[in-house]
Amino acid sequence: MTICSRKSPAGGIGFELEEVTVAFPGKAALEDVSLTLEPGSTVALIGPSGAGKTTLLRLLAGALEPTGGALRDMGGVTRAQRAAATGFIHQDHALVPVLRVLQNVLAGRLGRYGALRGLRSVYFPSRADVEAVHAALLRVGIGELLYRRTDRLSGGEQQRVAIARALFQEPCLLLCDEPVASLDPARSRDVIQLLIDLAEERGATLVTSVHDERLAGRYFDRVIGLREGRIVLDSSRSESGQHEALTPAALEDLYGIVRGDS
Amino acid sequence: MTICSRKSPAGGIGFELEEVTVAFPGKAALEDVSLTLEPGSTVALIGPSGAGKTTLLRLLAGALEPTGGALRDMGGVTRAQRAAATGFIHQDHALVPVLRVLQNVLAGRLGRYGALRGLRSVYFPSRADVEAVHAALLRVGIGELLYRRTDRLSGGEQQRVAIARALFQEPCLLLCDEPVASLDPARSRDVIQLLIDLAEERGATLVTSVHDERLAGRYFDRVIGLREGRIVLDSSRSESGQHEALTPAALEDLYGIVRGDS
Amino acid sequence: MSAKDVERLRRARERSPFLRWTAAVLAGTALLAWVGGTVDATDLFQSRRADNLVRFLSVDAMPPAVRDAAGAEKLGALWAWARDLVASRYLSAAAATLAVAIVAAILASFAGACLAPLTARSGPGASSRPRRAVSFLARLGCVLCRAVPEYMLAFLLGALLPSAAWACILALAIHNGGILGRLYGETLENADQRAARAWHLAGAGRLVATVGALFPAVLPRFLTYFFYRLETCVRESTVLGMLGFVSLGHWIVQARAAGHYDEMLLAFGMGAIIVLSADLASWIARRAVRDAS
Amino acid sequence: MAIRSTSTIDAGGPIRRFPLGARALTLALIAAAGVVSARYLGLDLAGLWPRDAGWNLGGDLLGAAVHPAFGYENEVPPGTPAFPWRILGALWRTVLFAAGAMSLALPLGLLLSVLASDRFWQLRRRSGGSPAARIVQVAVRILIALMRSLHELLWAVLFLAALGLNSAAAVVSIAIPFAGTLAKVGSEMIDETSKSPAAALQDSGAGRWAALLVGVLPAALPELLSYAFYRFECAIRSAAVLGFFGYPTIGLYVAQSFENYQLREVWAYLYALIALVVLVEAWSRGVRRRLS
Amino acid sequence: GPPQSRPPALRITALPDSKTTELDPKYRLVASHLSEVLGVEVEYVAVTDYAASVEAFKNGDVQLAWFGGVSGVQARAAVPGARAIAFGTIDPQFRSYFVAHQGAGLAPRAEFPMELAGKRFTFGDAASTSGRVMPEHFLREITGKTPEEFFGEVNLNGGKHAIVAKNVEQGVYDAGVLNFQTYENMVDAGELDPELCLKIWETPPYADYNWTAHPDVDFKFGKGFTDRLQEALTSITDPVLLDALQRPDGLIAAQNSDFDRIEAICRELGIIGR
Ligand SMILES: Nc1ncnc2c1ncn2[C@@H]1O[C@H](COP(=O)(O)OP(=O)(O)OP(=O)(O)O)[C@@H](O)[C@H]1O
Ligand SMILES: Nc1ncnc2c1ncn2[C@@H]1O[C@H](COP(=O)(O)OP(=O)(O)OP(=O)(O)O)[C@@H](O)[C@H]1O
Ligand SMILES: [Mg+2]
Ligand SMILES: [Mg+2]
Ligand SMILES: O=P([O-])([O-])[O-]
Repeated sequence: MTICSRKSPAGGIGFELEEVTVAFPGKAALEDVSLTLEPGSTVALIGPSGAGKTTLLRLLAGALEPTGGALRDMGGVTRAQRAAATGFIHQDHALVPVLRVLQNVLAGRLGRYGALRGLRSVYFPSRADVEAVHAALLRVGIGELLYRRTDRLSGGEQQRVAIARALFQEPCLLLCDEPVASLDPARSRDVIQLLIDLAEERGATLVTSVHDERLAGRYFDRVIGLREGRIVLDSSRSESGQHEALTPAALEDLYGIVRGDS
Repeated sequence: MTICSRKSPAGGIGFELEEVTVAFPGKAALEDVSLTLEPGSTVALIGPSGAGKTTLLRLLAGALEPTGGALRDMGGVTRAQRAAATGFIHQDHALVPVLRVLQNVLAGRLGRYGALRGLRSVYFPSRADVEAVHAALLRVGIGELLYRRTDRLSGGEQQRVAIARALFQEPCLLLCDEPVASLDPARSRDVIQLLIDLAEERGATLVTSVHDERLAGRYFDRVIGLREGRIVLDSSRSESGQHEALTPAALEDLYGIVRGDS
Repeated sequence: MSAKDVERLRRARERSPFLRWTAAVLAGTALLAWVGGTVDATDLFQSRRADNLVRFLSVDAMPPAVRDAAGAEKLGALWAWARDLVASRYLSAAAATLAVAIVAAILASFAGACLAPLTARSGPGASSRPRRAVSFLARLGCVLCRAVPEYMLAFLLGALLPSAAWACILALAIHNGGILGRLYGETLENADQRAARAWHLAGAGRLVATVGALFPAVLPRFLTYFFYRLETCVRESTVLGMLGFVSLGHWIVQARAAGHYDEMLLAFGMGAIIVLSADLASWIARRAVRDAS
Repeated sequence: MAIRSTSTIDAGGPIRRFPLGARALTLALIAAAGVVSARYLGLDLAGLWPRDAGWNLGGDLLGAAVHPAFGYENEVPPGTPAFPWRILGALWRTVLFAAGAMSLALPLGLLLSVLASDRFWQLRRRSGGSPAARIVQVAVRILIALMRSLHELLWAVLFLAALGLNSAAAVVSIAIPFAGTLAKVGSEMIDETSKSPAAALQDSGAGRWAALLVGVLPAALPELLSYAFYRFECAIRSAAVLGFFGYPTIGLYVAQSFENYQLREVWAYLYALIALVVLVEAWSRGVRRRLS
Repeated sequence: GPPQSRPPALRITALPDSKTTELDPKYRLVASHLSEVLGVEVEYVAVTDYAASVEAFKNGDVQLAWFGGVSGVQARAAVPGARAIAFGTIDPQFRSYFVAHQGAGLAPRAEFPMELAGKRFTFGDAASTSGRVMPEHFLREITGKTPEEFFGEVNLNGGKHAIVAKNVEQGVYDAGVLNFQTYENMVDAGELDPELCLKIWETPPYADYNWTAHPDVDFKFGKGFTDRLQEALTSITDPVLLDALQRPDGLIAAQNSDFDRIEAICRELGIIGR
């Protein structure tokens, strides 16, 4: 059953970008990006460091406004509805350091409730909520850390708390900024698989930046390559289930490695 | 020419750990770790998240004291000499956010100078120092960020500033905590190669935690696997240049993936 | 199954009885203050108090010239009254008050910045034994300096020194030096230590690591505290009117003694203007520093 | 072997901007203000040398400091509590005045610090830049500044003249500037917390108040509470000084003994006050350690 | 507690012109005597400075107060219907002493010592009759100058009379002025060395201290209570009580018009009736 269908209030979130530019003082992080993201698709963003992946994700999350061009989201939901249905796993995790893991995960559902109910749900959670949080933590392998202070965790543990928060939120648009950077390969694969399963189960749209193009090609329907703020690669899974456009030459070009020069 | 030879003042830094334990309140991050690290060797630490990699690196850096067991460093240098010769690339980069990239890199050499000269070298650098910093930044591919404010950089750019700082420091012991977590695979390989070259060129000891066991096996003399604070894998490069102990079964055991467990 | 696990984890969670007791003791003390008879809040709500307030505002605080002026001229009379007082007395008194506060705050800040790396217990290399002893002594010094209220210090120093201005400055500088030593030290302690530790681990001396990696990061906070103490010094030099040097405090005492509450309030207002200006300066300075590279 | 860099700069070129500009300028301006002030006051170092008569008093004071009183120096009227009890009673009342003041200042200061912070108004996204929001914020900041602009003793003087003798007014006169200071420092602490947690909550639809109370305040709270605890220590000192105005805190007895030239009693009271402050300081450290 | 639960108490205060620790037991004694004679509860309220005593009277916190000349005038000007009811036999002829430190090179004399000009000088409390207002009045009358003009560096708020005496004795100031009675009491008690703190000039006499009653007392305790108060005060003969009142020779009835001259001086100096 796909929960995030076009008929659901916040369901089926997709985007149309038309020549979108995001310029910071002295630096254009995205330039003339045109792109259509179908609701329910799973998309990987790859590209060298500084290419604009984080910037694109923040744009989709509504955390940034384009400085040029047009961004439209498909589906007639309000901004608030969309936000409540958007899960964002940030590159720096964006956790509240002094709170317990439990509270940080519970905070994922704040968008659904009004202020009072939301606060109650974070600071005086129901037994059912605590168990749901525990379940989300178990899925990313850190069930034991439920009551630990978040700033005492290792890098990878913090990253998984951020992922658990997004799982707990049950979003229809899931944006992940290098969600597995601090994880070992086996756990990385599992987490990516988890995100894909979640998206498919719910019919959610998933956009993830990853550094490992093999992970991208193996798990995602669509792989978009960014370089210096521009799209230089856009590959969809073919009938055979392969990403034929992800050739070594294309990747060489994307990452722009020219050995030996300075 | 190996600069960091046993004869040089801070050269040839190695360690002997004897049943070392590091316990935090409620959690032992390292337990009964016994290990000899030869001066001049290149060592990769691998293992699942929370295994104790960061803790071991901090121990070697002298940032933590063992709560049990004994840690000896080989070579008769003073603590200050050793510190000046130790470069540490932190998992969270440990940069001063409000300073420029230039200053953050210059800080790498503070250990060599007295107080006044050190401060002068950071805030009023000589032309030669600025050029050396620029060269270090060029080696990691971010030469043009020389005068940017560090907190305005992308994740990968910040990571490379931290690496450049360690390069600029010209250390004899180089400790790197997931130095390529925020980098794409191509850049990751290059950075690891850079670190290896640097270590070999100078005769420095290199200890690096990495998540990608293929990177570890390909570039490092020795690969140590940690799990739940204990060493479960210790592989040295064989005559043939291969890590024969890094079998799929050993890795499976190390990362200990059992889906659905807690 | 999960419920059991959750319950086990909940039982094992880190908790601090110390903090709970602190909260309980403080709440209990505050409650006792209000209901125990030491502080009588009900008396504040007698009708007599309201009458007094009305009288104070309409009679005591009303400059005679304004009271006597006809409707439209009241504003002009108020302006003339204030201008004359400010020009003849309060402007120079305010300048003296500000000058005392500035000198005192600078001396205090200098002392505090020197003490801070000593008092901070978590700076690079802080765990060594001699370092802990130094830290303890520095803290003790700070506590002694600031435990005696500046009002009492000024009282004592005023009897010792020939220069009332110096007595005032020293009293403020000693007291505030103790406070800044602690606040600066605490800022260093709470500051993100990673960068400084990284420098120190890279071999930089403690001083260099502190000054180089920590001070730039904490400078805005240091400036916050400096200006906050400057303000405090202005406020305090305003009340130190008993030393016989012509500050705003002097005129406040004179006006109150003569029952000229209108003049007293004007002097209060002058003091408030200086404090507000210090606030503005603080805001500008911190913005400049924070936005600077 | 290196990674391609997209552009190069003239590495040997001059550093275009003085890296310390605004900092150096600010510090230089402060130093200049100090020099001008010292000139204006005509300060010279000779003024730091005690006058002849000062040496006598100074000697007496130091002598008394070494031998603080353990009982009353002179005969006291019958019914006066024993000296240690008087000290303890005075300290206890000092603490009560301070606790009463903080119980008003803390909630008020917390509320005002939120309303004065940039971070709170940024949480409103759309209306954050609206003139109405700006007006409220500026009004709150002015209110805070006004509360702080008068010393607690001056508030006490004002209440004494305008309302009359009343212990609650004395407590309120400490609470007003303290709430102002808490609000000011608190708003700065709130503004210095990391932006990303609250931003992340809002990205996922959390409202302004929820983002504030879950994403912002918890991060600022440990530092804020440890600062508030330090202010409690300051409130104790202020309550002590209120004794100079006749309230039954320890300052009253310091003033009386000084007036009677019973310097050894003065020191006994001062040492008691110092001991109290040191105790609160140790307590405060414990609190801070556990909060951070 | 709530005010209505207790019968009304007569609250009295006294100008803190000398050591508060000494005033406290004395006025408690006075309070208990008045309570006995008048049959109402009498409570002594301590205040710490002159202005505070006037404020307490104005704000209705006390109904009967022992004021100085000036503070009495201020209090009665602020509270219409307030009455001066008693003063000591010496109070109509009160004086101030100008005193100088031994080393200041000043000698006693009959006329105003003009060589005080430029000396470091301290007055008493800014609202004191004998420590500030009358000396300043005479100074202005004789020299035609304000204190600042005449002395240069001058402490206009030197505190209680005893502190002025001590400061001059120790040489913190070259000279000062205080209540003659305090000076003589301190010398008699051996608390002040008249050689070190030399009396150099005595002002002409003027009316000073007085007991002043608030008009509230007649409302609170019944018509004619003010007169009963006056009677109770002037009929005291017990030497212990008179000593507590600091008027060993006894109290006599007073009325507002006894202070007409000082009221005129206050008016002239802008202290009242601005
Ligand atoms: N200050 C601390 N207090 C309590 N527990 C801690 C503290 N620091 C680390 N730990 C715990 O110790 C364990 C080891 O941490 P460490 O940071 O060494 O892991 P790691 O191998 O670096 O993991 P990662 O790959 O996720 O960074 C973790 O479970 C962590 O939660
Ligand atoms: N606030 C800012 N001000 C100025 N420049 C910025 C700012 N944020 C990002 N940039 C610049 O924009 C570019 C793109 O940044 P972005 O964070 O999107 O890169 P990224 O693809 O996520 O890189 P990484 O993989 O290293 O995280 C970078 O060069 C960065 O320096
Ligand atoms: Mg990024
Ligand atoms: Mg780690
Ligand atoms: O009692 P005095 O007003 O004369 O000081």
